[in-house]
Amino acid sequence: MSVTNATDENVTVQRRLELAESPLARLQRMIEIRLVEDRIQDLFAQGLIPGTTHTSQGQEAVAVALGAATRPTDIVCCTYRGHGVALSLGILPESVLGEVLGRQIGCMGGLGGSMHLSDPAIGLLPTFAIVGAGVPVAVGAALQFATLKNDGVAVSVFGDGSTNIGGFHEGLNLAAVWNLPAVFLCENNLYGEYSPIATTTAVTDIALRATSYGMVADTVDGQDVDAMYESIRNAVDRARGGGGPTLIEAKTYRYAGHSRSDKAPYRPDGELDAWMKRDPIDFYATKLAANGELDGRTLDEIRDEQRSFVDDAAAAAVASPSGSIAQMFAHVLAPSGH
Amino acid sequence: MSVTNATDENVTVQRRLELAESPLARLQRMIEIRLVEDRIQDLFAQGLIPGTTHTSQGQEAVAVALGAATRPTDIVCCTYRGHGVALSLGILPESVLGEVLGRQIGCMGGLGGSMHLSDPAIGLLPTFAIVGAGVPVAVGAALQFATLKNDGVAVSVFGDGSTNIGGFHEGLNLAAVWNLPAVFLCENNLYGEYSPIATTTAVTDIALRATSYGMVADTVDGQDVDAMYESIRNAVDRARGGGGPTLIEAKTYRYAGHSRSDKAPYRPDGELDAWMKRDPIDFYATKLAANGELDGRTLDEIRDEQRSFVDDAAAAAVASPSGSIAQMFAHVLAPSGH
Amino acid sequence: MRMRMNQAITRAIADEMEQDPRVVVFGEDVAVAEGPFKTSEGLLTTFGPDRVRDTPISETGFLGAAVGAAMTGLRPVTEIMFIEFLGVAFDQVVTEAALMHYLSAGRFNVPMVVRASAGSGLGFGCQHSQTLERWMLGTPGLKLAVASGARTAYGLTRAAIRDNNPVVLLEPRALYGEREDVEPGEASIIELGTSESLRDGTDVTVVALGQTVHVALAAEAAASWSGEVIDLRSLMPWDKEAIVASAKRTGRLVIVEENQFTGGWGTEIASFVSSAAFGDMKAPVVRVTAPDVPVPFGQELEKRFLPSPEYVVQQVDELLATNSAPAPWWKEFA
Amino acid sequence: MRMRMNQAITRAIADEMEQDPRVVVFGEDVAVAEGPFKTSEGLLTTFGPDRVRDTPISETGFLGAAVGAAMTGLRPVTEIMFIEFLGVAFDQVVTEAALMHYLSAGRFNVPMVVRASAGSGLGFGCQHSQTLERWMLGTPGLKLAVASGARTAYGLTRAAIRDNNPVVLLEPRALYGEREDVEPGEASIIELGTSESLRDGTDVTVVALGQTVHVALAAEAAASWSGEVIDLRSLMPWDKEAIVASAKRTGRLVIVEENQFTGGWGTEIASFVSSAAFGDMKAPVVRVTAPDVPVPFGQELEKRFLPSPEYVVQQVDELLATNSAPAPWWKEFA
Ligand SMILES: Cc1ncc(C[n+]2csc(CCOP(=O)(O)OP(=O)(O)O)c2C)c(N)n1
Ligand SMILES: Cc1ncc(C[n+]2csc(CCOP(=O)(O)OP(=O)(O)O)c2C)c(N)n1
Ligand SMILES: [Mg+2]
Ligand SMILES: [Mg+2]
Repeated sequence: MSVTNATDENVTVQRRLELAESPLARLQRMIEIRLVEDRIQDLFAQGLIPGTTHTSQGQEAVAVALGAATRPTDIVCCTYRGHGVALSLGILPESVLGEVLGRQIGCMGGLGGSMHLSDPAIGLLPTFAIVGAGVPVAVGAALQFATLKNDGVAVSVFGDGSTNIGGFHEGLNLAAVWNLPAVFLCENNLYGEYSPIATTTAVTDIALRATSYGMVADTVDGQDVDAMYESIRNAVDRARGGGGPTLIEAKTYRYAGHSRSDKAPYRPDGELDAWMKRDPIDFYATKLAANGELDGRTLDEIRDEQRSFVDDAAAAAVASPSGSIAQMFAHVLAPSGH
Repeated sequence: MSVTNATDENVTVQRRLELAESPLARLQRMIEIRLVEDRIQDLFAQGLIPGTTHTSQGQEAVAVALGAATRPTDIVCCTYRGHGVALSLGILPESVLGEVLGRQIGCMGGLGGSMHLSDPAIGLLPTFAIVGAGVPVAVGAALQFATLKNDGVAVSVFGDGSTNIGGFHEGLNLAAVWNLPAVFLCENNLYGEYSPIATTTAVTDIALRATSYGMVADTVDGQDVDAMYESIRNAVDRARGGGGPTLIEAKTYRYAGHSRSDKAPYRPDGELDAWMKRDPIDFYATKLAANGELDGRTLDEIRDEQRSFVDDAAAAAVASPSGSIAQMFAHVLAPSGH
Repeated sequence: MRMRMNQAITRAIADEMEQDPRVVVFGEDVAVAEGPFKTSEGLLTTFGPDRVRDTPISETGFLGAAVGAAMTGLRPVTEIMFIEFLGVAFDQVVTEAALMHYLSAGRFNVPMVVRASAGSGLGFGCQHSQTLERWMLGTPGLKLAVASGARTAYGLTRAAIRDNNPVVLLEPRALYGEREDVEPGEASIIELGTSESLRDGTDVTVVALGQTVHVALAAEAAASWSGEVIDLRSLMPWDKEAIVASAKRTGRLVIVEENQFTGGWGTEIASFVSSAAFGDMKAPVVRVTAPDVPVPFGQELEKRFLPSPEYVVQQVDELLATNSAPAPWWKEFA
Repeated sequence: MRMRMNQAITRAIADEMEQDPRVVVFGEDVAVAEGPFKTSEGLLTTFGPDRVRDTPISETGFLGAAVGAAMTGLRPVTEIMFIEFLGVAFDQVVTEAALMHYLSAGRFNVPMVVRASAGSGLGFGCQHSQTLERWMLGTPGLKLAVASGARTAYGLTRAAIRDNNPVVLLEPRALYGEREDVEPGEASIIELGTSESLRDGTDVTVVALGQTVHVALAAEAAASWSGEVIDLRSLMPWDKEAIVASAKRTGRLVIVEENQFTGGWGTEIASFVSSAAFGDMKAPVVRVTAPDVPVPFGQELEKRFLPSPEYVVQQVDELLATNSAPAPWWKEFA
């Protein structure tokens, strides 16, 4: 595959639809996400990326299952840890890498940065940098679907730590009271920034919190892309059918620290290794290989394809110019009137 | 009883301690609260009270049980619907009426008004006019008790509608994570302003929400002062003993509208009557009479005593001058330094 | 047509809802109860429960929902009962709604309105009586307007609903029951960012906003001087051209504000005009404001908080007499 | 003693904790991880888990807890990681903490500190790079100060902890790693409300705050003119006497701000001084600020956002040459 123009909607939508159709595409996308996240860390090391970034190695199955189980016409509100979700929903690697680098090829022209990825073509609202802020916003997107009577679904993706903030509580209650087509997808990776979940959260099984909203809950192995797909698909179908919102807790893990500077000294010895033994990519590759669904290729061949794809994307991103001064002023206010 | 100087701490503390000792005092205080609330409505009708006010007729048992089950050295954070709680904790009727009227005899000199009653002598923080704001503040008072290692307890009093706001969620989680000596007392009177609970709240049994915080919960008949006393007393003892926080749901009802102008048209026919049949004052008076605990007096005699007490208080309040211009500037900032 | 300000607001919302099915209304007790201040009378009956909704007491929840609904195709009109309540949901307006257009490189719009009652005069105490323009003023991506009565409320409300940006609209609570002539219709829509000159005058320019517009008009009517009284109407954007031009013409600018002296909205106007009209000013810009104290409870004291017409007259008299800034009434107390 | 600003803050907190057992610290990752910006290194080890606590991601929860703890006997020092996060808990600071002393007729104090990192320059994007003094400015019952480096951070932090009122203390994030000489001890405590003159000068008064203090100093050093450079240090209260006196002396006032032009903290200063020194000003007050846009991501653009020393020099040169207000660099774009 060669790098495609980030502005071509069909390409991003196409990338999204692939996931619904083909298990192999899901494996490829998980590998792509892993490679892009690793690449972002390299680019940091080279001092090419300003500020901070939050990578999602280890959580690829959740992101890819989300892309596979939803439609480009659905709406997703994700967090600053959103590179994987953005790629899964269809955004091209050069748009993600370009944005993280602050280049014009980035999905918002390089003026947002790592924490703010977006593309209306596949329903991704600008990812949220304020913890919990995206939860009620997703409820609003669900309200729009319900009000305009089309069968869209809004998905809010957030972490375990975010379930301690007011916006989470208000958002879930509102979605339940109005019986809206919303799915609340919690990536429980056991830490909020540097704090282990038990030090900040009265219940470590987030799914329990559905009780406060009389909401259906599901707890899933976040490292198993098929299990995640099943769970999200059920919740999305229920929502589309008028069955109301669902809270899904994905038990997962982030391999890297919270953000670039974090070496994660707070993790108990062996915890990371234990989780890596259940790596979502290896796990799924083995499964597909066993079922002969690798399309005749070896895992290495697939990895190499993805690597060259991501290499080309990174090259295009690095080659792209930085945002222009005119851009600073371009989108502060929308043109008035209807 | 004659009207006593509102600035005399001993009197307010004494009024508080009476409740712990004598069932008759509890009955008298419930009657006092009812009469003060009725009086406030009269004064409104006479156009003597600016703004708005939120009365608590029907919820007297919750307020009086709270005063009886806690100590003057404990801390209470209550809401704008706080006249009853203020009186129960020991504040004199003339201080409450005076504040509602905006007179200098008021517990904050007449510059706060109906929604802001306070007295450090009996541990009442200024009552909160912003829904939910008092919940985390009570958690902070509990944190102080835990940190300074004395055996105080902080109680947060709030309504059913307040359990849909973020501060409730954040406050309960924080108290649970830090295992603080706090009691969360929800007065579930079935309405938040003009909205029936089911239209705004995903679960109508508020006690269910304790699940999100792994917190002990108790559901109580809010019209039975003895049952309320039992429940609050258990929670307070658990907190003092280091057993952590409790969520209590008092099933109760407000006889009047939400605030002065509200005629409560949203209530189904007969609902009010049904609740009045279980009036907390009549209920308790009958019980005490049966046990011969009315001290040889009839209920009418007791009512008359309280009425003259409240009459004197009202007279004193109305006679008191309005706040002075100097007061406007007196307490904006505290003197600096330790 | 004579109508109260709350009726004019209701009518403005209804007129927009008629024309545009994407316009929806939600907030606490705005549907069945038709609004704590009766600013949505009949809307539920006319437009139904899908478009007119009561919310839980969850300002972050329903303002966040407005952001998401606006970005995906609705045009929500939300109500914050008292502007102070925005404090529990501030992030959704100033950090989310205001920045989503920018953060999508212009590909998402956020056409939402946050209506809020504001101001003193009704005895609600210090946490329910402020105007708080200062909370929003300066936020990139946000618009901010303030009604001064039924007519401007109608025109600004319709303009706010049609705007493709988040707009905060403040409604002086004390004016909900006041009647004015309003001609419902397109012609009465008021472009955000424009001010209105209500009196011609030569000695001084008097800029007011919301409730103080009536204070300024009463003062001008009673005074010996002749002032150009301008209703600013919008704060973001605000009508720099008109205010600077008038200040240059009269050589004097007096700003009448309901808020405390420090950090009030008038500092933005005074700061800008003082520089833009530097050479043309005969006297320093004067801000007639409340003192730096919380809004007191109690009728007499609360009345003292809001500048009175008499006080404005006295301040301007002194300004004209001395061409230097008069001391505020509270000097002795501060 | 040479120390980085984050070390000076840690030291100031530790010095107060030593002296006063009521001082406690809490916030997100301030205990075990010793602060996202290492502003609490060693505090947990030294003072233990009762006095130094990590909180959930619950700004309303832990700021509300600070209010309750402060009212009942503790002196909490809380940390808001990025000042924007105050948006989810704004009510607890401006409506609860600030008004509880007043609402208890002076019988409760609220001695709490809200420390927050602020400002641009590190590439965090538009929701993590503002200074936002405007959110707090004007709130009765609240104090507000801004550190400009290790020395002022030490002095202001200790003063804030000792103050009996709620104090918001902004710390320019870009300066945490910068070293200055600090003499720990009582003598280095800086009274809130006082400014500091860092350079004498005759042609113009240059008032700066936080990160722009260094911009102003660099400009003055490079310029042909002689300016009195003043670090304002506190915004609530602010040092009216010193600033007005200096402006009267030089006849010119330039305010260097990190925030957007509209509604920035400089409007308060410019508005007040323009009137108070009206007769003595040779030229209009000039505010050198960022444009009215969100803080952009991307190194070059973000650098353009914050006024540079060169830009300040150019603006003052033009002011001195013309005695009228120069146009800002972004005029062509706005
Ligand atoms: C309101 C708010 N408070 C604090 C932060 C700083 N912060 C950013 S990410 C984060 C941790 C979030 O943890 P979690 O929700 O578990 O998501 P994860 O990072 O683990 O994916 C924190 C505290 C923020 N961005 N917004
Ligand atoms: C943040 C906030 N939102 C809205 C209000 C307006 N308001 C005051 S009381 C109230 C209803 C509260 O209901 P509930 O918690 O059940 O208490 P109750 O009045 O029934 O005792 C509302 C919506 C407020 N004061 N604060
Ligand atoms: Mg996490
Ligand atoms: Mg209720």
